[in-house]
Amino acid sequence: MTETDPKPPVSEGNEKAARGDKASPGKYVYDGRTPPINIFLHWCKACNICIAFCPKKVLEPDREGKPTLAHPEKCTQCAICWLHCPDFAITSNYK
Amino acid sequence: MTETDPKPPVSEGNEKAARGDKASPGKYVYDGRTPPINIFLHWCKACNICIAFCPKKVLEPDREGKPTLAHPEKCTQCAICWLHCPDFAITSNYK
Amino acid sequence: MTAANGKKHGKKEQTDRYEIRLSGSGGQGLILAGVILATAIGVGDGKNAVQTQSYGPEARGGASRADVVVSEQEIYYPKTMKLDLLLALTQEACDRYYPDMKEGGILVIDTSLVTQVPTKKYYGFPFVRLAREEIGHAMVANVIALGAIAELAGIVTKESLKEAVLERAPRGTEEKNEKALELGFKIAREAKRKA
Amino acid sequence: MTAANGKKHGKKEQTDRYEIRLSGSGGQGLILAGVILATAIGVGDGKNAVQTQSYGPEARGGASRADVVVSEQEIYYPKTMKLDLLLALTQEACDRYYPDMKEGGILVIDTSLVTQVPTKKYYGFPFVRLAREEIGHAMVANVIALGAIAELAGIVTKESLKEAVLERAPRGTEEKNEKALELGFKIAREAKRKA
Amino acid sequence: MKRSGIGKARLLQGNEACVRGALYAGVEFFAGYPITPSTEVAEAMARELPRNGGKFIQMEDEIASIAAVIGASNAGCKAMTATSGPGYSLMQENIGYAYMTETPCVIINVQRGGPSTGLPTKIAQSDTMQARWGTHGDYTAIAVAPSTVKECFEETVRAFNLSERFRTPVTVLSDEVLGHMREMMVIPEKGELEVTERHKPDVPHEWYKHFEISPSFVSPMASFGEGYRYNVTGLTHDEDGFPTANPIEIKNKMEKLRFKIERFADEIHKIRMDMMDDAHFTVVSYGSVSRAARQAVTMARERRIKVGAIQLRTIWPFPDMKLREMFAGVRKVIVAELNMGQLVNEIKRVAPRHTEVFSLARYDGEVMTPHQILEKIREVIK
Amino acid sequence: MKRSGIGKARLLQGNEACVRGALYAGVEFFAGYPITPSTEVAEAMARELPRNGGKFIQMEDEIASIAAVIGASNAGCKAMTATSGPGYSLMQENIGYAYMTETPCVIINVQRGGPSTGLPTKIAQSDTMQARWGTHGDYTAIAVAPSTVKECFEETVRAFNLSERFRTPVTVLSDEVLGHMREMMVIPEKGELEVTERHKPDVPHEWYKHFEISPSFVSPMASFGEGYRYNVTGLTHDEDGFPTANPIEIKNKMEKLRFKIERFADEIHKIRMDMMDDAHFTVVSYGSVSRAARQAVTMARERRIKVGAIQLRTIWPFPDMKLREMFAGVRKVIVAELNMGQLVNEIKRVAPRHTEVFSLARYDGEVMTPHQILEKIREVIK
Amino acid sequence: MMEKIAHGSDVTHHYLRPKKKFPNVWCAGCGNGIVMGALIRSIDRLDLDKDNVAVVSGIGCSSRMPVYLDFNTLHTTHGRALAFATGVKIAKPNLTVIVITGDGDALAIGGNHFIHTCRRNINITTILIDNRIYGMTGGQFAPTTPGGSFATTAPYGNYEKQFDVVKLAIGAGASYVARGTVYHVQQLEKLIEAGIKKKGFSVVDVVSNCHTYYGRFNKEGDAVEMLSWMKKHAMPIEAVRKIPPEKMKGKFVTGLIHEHDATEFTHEYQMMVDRLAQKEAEK
Amino acid sequence: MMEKIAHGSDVTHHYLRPKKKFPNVWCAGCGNGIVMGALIRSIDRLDLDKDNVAVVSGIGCSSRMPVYLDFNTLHTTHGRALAFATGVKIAKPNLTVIVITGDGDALAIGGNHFIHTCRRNINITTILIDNRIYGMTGGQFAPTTPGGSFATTAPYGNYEKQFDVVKLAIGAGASYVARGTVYHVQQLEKLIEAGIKKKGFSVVDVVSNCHTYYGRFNKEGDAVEMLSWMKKHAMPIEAVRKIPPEKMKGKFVTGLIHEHDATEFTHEYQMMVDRLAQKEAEK
Ligand SMILES: Cc1ncc(C[n+]2csc(CCOP(=O)(O)OP(=O)(O)O)c2C)c(N)n1
Ligand SMILES: Cc1ncc(C[n+]2csc(CCOP(=O)(O)OP(=O)(O)O)c2C)c(N)n1
Ligand code: SF4
Ligand code: SF4
Ligand code: SF4
Ligand code: SF4
Ligand code: SF4
Ligand code: SF4
Ligand SMILES: [Mg+2]
Ligand SMILES: [Mg+2]
Repeated sequence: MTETDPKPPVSEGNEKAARGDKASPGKYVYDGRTPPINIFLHWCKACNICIAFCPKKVLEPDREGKPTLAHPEKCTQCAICWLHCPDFAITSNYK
Repeated sequence: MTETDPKPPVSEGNEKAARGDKASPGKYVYDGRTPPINIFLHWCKACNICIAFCPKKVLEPDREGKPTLAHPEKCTQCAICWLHCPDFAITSNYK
Repeated sequence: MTAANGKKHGKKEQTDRYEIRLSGSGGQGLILAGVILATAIGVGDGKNAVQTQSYGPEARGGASRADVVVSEQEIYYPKTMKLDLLLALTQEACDRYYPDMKEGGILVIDTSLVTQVPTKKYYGFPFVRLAREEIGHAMVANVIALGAIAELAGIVTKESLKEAVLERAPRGTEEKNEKALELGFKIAREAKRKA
Repeated sequence: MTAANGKKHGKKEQTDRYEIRLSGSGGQGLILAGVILATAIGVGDGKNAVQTQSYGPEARGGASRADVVVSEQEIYYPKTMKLDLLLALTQEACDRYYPDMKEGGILVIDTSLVTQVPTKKYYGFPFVRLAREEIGHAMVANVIALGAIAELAGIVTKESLKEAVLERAPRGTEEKNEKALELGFKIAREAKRKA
Repeated sequence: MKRSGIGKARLLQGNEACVRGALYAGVEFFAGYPITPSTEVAEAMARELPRNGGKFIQMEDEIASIAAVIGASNAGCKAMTATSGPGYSLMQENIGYAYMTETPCVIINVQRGGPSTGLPTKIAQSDTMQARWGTHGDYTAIAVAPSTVKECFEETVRAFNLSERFRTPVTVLSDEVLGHMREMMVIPEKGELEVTERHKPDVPHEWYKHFEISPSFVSPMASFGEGYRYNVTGLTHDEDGFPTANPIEIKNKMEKLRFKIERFADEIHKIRMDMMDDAHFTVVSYGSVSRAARQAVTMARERRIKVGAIQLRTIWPFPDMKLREMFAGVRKVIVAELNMGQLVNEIKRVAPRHTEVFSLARYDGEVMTPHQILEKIREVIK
Repeated sequence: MKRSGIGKARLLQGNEACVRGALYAGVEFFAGYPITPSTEVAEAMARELPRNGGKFIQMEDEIASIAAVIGASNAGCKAMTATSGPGYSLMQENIGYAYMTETPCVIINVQRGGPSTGLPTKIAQSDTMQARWGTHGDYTAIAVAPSTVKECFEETVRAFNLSERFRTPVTVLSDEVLGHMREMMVIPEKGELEVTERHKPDVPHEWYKHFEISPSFVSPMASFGEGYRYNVTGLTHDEDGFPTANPIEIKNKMEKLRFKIERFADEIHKIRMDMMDDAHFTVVSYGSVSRAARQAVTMARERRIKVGAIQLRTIWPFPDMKLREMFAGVRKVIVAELNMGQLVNEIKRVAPRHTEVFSLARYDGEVMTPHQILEKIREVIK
Repeated sequence: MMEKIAHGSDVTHHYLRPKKKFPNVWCAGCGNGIVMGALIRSIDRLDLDKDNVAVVSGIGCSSRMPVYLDFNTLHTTHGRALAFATGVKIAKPNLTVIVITGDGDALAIGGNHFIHTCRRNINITTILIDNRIYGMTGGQFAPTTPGGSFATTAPYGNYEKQFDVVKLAIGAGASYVARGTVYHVQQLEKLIEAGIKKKGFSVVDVVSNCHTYYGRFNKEGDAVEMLSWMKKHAMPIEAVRKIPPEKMKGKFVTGLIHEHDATEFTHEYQMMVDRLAQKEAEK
Repeated sequence: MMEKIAHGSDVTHHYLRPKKKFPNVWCAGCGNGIVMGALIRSIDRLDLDKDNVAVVSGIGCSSRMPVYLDFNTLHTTHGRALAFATGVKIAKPNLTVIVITGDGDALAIGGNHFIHTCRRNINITTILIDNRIYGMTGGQFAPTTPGGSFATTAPYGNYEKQFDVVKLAIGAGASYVARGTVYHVQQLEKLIEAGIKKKGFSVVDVVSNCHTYYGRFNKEGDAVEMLSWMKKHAMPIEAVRKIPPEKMKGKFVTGLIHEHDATEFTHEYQMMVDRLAQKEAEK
């Protein structure tokens, strides 16, 4: 537990970068209106995974522990939240 | 099948030698009367193993294929015959 | 072979049968409450008590339910038939189980969670709020409820219930549990007086 | 539902039922002989034939036995009841199965292996010796025996038997097998004449 | 699939005849694990299937065998296995899965003496009740029992037909003597016997319900890879195949499993009667005992005893009504079985009041002889 | 072995009561594999046995569990396992081995809905017939069925006693509701209930026959490591335990398996009657349904219906004679079961002519209610 | 395609059952859902026709997965998924057969089918969700539960030894053996994808969290804590190969650990059939 | 002692059943009898009390052995010997428990118990008579039957892959894995002896001959020819370690191939019980 994070080659940072895609589509910038991600509260079970692992602290829990978009502007579309959501409750709006 | 016999360290030659027993009890010599080994014909199934593997060709098959002591004088009490008999049909007389 | 024919035929049996349901959602400690109640009645007061509960996906998900049947006599049918008392800690539980009540049965609800009560005759207490605010420990709402039920139904002695609660209380929480139970007795006593 | 009630009741059925046992020791090819015989009767002559045999440790060890039941009609009971013909290639087989014979049944033995015959009425042939000496192939003793049986029992046509033998003969041994069969016919014919 | 050796009289072993029957019925998949006295079925399948466009696999055990069979059946194959007592016991859990998932498959049980390892090379008919009650839970079983090599062929064909028609596992109860016996039979020409094909859905896949409750209770069955993408589960499920805890859906499912068979029991029953027209006494039997019974009855008729023989070719569902009718004029019934008395209990249950039921049970690993039955007939009619 | 918690009233789950009963009876070995709704038995055993000088092991599956239990029993331990439908099906082959080798052991089957995976958390009584006929071959089974938590305790003790006395596996048929229900019971003091110990041989080892055919048919049983060095095999064997193919020895063995139990059936039967003295109608039931039946009968008596209740605490061997006697004055019998009608067939078989038998079957995963039974009573008496 | 995968929404709707039974039965935060996501994305990347994919499972929390997936799905009996799947694959070799199983399902009751399927090298991809416990039945120890851990049937600490799934699979002859975690989802996706592509038997051992039982009994916390533990202690095989063994203490290897080439079972069968046909033709 | 072993006669009479059922059921020349001889001599060398030895087997020709042996003998159901033996051993840890099994019994139907017993490292010695066929049922292929070989269920040549027993046992965690042959009887005797001595699970894989089926179907001749083949192709591990791998072509390794130290199962259980007792005493 004391050893350092071995930094696995995937699953962190921008997904496309992790895949080594050649064409880099440029950084995502929040347009101030469209939320970067959608959260289907009905499917969400408030497990806290998305909130805990969002590297930019975009998400914060509501009273029931479900994620709310507290800082949409910080989102980088890194995909960590939706790839880890066990309940398919997050999708991205970045087209 | 064409390669040479790897000579496993045991199971061939005099058993005691194979075990590396320090006290060598000297060579067995047939006294001309007591047969070196006993064959219980009733248990013998004529599988031919003892006959085929006796290094001294002491044994020969009878009409039914069961071993007879054709050359008792050649026996060295090497134990191969009785150790391999699947039917416990051979015991040694060498005390 | 055993013949249990001793009892007179036709005799009305189990007129003292009393059926309780504790209902709400998982995590509210209702199964434990049911076990405590049954223990108090059975081990403490020496009556018969049977506790049953719902298993299955239902149990893993949201809803939770514990039933207790009490009687001086042998309890034949172990499940509830018509409830003498229903404790409902969620709206869903209240809606679902209210029809299972006997006429004249006692309905006890948590006023902070059950907002639409299907009858006017009921006892309402804010168990969860009380637990948080008065005892400082949200987890003892079930114990406050137990205290209230004991007072209202009168099928268990307070001593036995206290003993049973304390036996099950995690170490270090004994005092809070005792306080919660007393609070339950008190609020119900007051409510009864008012009623 | 099928009703096989067509046949008249009380009619004596299977008066033509004929039961044969080929017995001896494992390795004498008796099961194969049984199969050949049944095939000849069934496929060749178009009668009904059932072949059964002994399984189990008995079968793996020394003894070997094949039974054939023959009839023009449906064969109800497939096992033998009372043998019409017994072929015994070992003393043990002869001792064991002689009591299963019908009165007046035909006993056929190998004279070189069966030395104590329990009756005076029997046909004896040195099958194994004949096979070795006349045909030059010890393995065809069973075929010589089949030939003899065919001649003695008259329940199979020679043509069918020949065909069945040749069908089963390993490639290259057809001639020897045919010779063996003919030898069987011949020795039995002679014996019958003498008897 | 190519088929070989049709239409010619040949000497066949009972076990081989099952294989021929299966090929005739269109078997495409066999998975099994060797066990005496059923092994010849697997061995013949290993020879025949690869030459006939089918698949043979020897699995690691009987549990895996029946599992693979059920898997293959869901993938669209007519599929079967063969085994004997110990293997049949091991298969029970997954046979239950086949009942629940309504998966057609055929299991040939070549019976030997039990319980346990028992008597591997000796005859018995002691898995009769197990064929009805062997796995846990409720269901309705189909089991058929041949008595001749020809019937081995026919009953295997019938087992496939019933299995495909009712979407249910079917057991063929053979036995050691029958399995190993060689007898003449002519393999029927194509078309001579009915061959039932699986009833396929004709609705678009969005409408398809794999476990639809139709009037006949038997629903059409799509296969994997045919575009229907249904779910199959051993949990009690709704018509779509999704697990349910709803009492009404549960009840519907259970009744479907039962009535899809019971409603058509008449068409499943198959009974052979010999000399029953005027019989006051009858010998009821099944499997290879029926042959001894026929012989015994013939012998008794020679002695002017009015006895007939009833052979049950369908054991399960049990022909309650049919037998009750047949017993109308029958005073005494002997039930001859190679076990300690199994089916006799069913007959006692269904026999009308005027009919006395006697058990003739043999359980020493030997066959039932005509004389033994004859003796019992004489004893009983006294 | 140390025993804890005796003599004090306590609230126990049915599954826990089985464990307490087993400890009371002297259980020394448990092997099992978790399965709903029996898992609490294994869990309590895992807690209790290591503290009470016993051995607990969780095996890789149910087949291995019953195998280990039989192994331990032959090594001298009172041994048991617990499971539910799918596991019970898997155990069948080795349960047959226990019958054949006359190895005492106890199997608790906490029933759930079937067939197959079915309804893991819902009640059923649908393994009733399987407990009699689940494994291949012939044998005589013992199965008992409690209806209360106290009876869970008592029937487990009795199962051990019967098992040790008759050298045979015994099944306790519990169910999901009973297993999970909590109820008051006082654990009896030592000596209050009879505890049967294994009958050990007292002859020198050369004289010892592990499968001796004695007058009672039950032979004394030595254990591994006690100097007797006997052979145990699932092949049909002679008195010494060596495989046999001799028809007489086979017959003797088979009859031993049967008569060692049937001859003492009277002592195995256990039936509770409520309000049967003057009853013209009766409700026969077992397991937790009996509680609803008693309630219903009480309710019917209030309506002056002369109905009584019969609870079978012994299911197998089936109490043919006893029931026939009890039915002497009974015109109509309702058999209430949580299955599609299993034991009702047995009752039909044994019911005297004047007694009509009706089935009240429920199979939707829910309990049988007193009202449902009451309704059936009213329907039937019309 | 990449876009679609990255965004997930349409993938979800395409591969989950039309009558979606969501929220699913699993506990909040259970890794099973994460694996399901990785699976559908890998299938999507491979562009497989849904009609030609069969997903087979046994019994367990993990084995509930097929119910949600819009393929040909077979939810079988406990431990037997691989045997059923073998039947499916042999019957229709053109189907892509994927088995979802748990550590109890595959390695306890199903151990025999596991090793035999490895041995046969039949083209089935097995995703073994390894949460080191029997989740479905409420937390009994599994053959993978670490020694000393607590479980309802190991109330005094587990005294049994464990299988190393990877070693076992290799020992039994599997031709593709990989390990992933539910934290490292994208690695997992790729391991599954490569497993499906592999012509032969492939095992992807997925370290997952059952915080409800294993986590709770062993004070390993909730889903987040357990995923964090994976993040910390997983070591990709490429890295492992470069460091001295003592640095591996407390870590576990992930990635494609073993691969070899061997003829596939259904292919061998077909070759046998072809040889036979040729022989008959020659006659 | 050495003398006695060498001469065999009194050993035979001491360890075979008083009511000897000889000649035994096996075919003339079957290796099972040779293994039985090696077993009793190794037990004799260890000077074990017959009353404290339990021999457990499954079903198969090989598994018939216990019937002849004057110990506590348990001839169980097919494939389950190790599970029964586990019960015996745990119930009475002081018994020396030996399991006799065949390649079908242990590795086909019994594979799961085999790997789990390896994993648990329970002190049982398993003698696996590996004749590469199902002998008892008349010659169907086993999971050890070489590819291309013929068997009644492989009439066109076996297209399945094989287990390497040694690799499988090691992969599953066995702490002692050896291989002998029925030709090299004295090596076998020693391997069995050391296996019994080992505190933990030990497997002795014995290459044996079923000339009746395997030999006949595959033109490998009678017992003598098959034993000669073993003589030629066995290579002791000590020698193997010295030669380059290519020299191993066509050969197979014999001797003690793997051994490691690990706590034994019944010992671990007892430690758990002792810890518990201590805790209760401390209260
Ligand atoms: C034959 C049988 N035995 C036991 C069970 C009970 N059972 C269901 S799931 C399970 C264990 C599941 O463990 P695992 O495969 O690891 O799945 P998880 O729930 O942990 O995902 C058990 C023992 C069963 N359904 N069937
Ligand atoms: C449950 C079950 N399935 C199958 C059999 C049939 N059977 C008996 S022994 C055997 C194979 C034995 O092979 P192996 O263990 O290698 O022993 P061998 O005879 O070769 O020594 C089989 C399949 C059985 N007795 N029980
Ligand atoms: S996409 Fe990445 S940055 Fe944006 S909310 Fe999700 S986890 Fe946070
Ligand atoms: S990961 Fe999914 S289920 Fe968990 S809190 Fe976030 S949105 Fe909800
Ligand atoms: S002891 Fe050796 S030399 Fe003597 S007969 Fe036997 S094998 Fe031949
Ligand atoms: S080895 Fe034994 S059985 Fe074989 S021939 Fe020699 S004495 Fe006879
Ligand atoms: S019990 Fe464990 S494995 Fe099952 S759903 Fe919950 S967290 Fe997942
Ligand atoms: S069949 Fe094979 S294994 Fe069996 S006894 Fe004969 S030679 Fe030995
Ligand atoms: Mg798990
Ligand atoms: Mg073998």
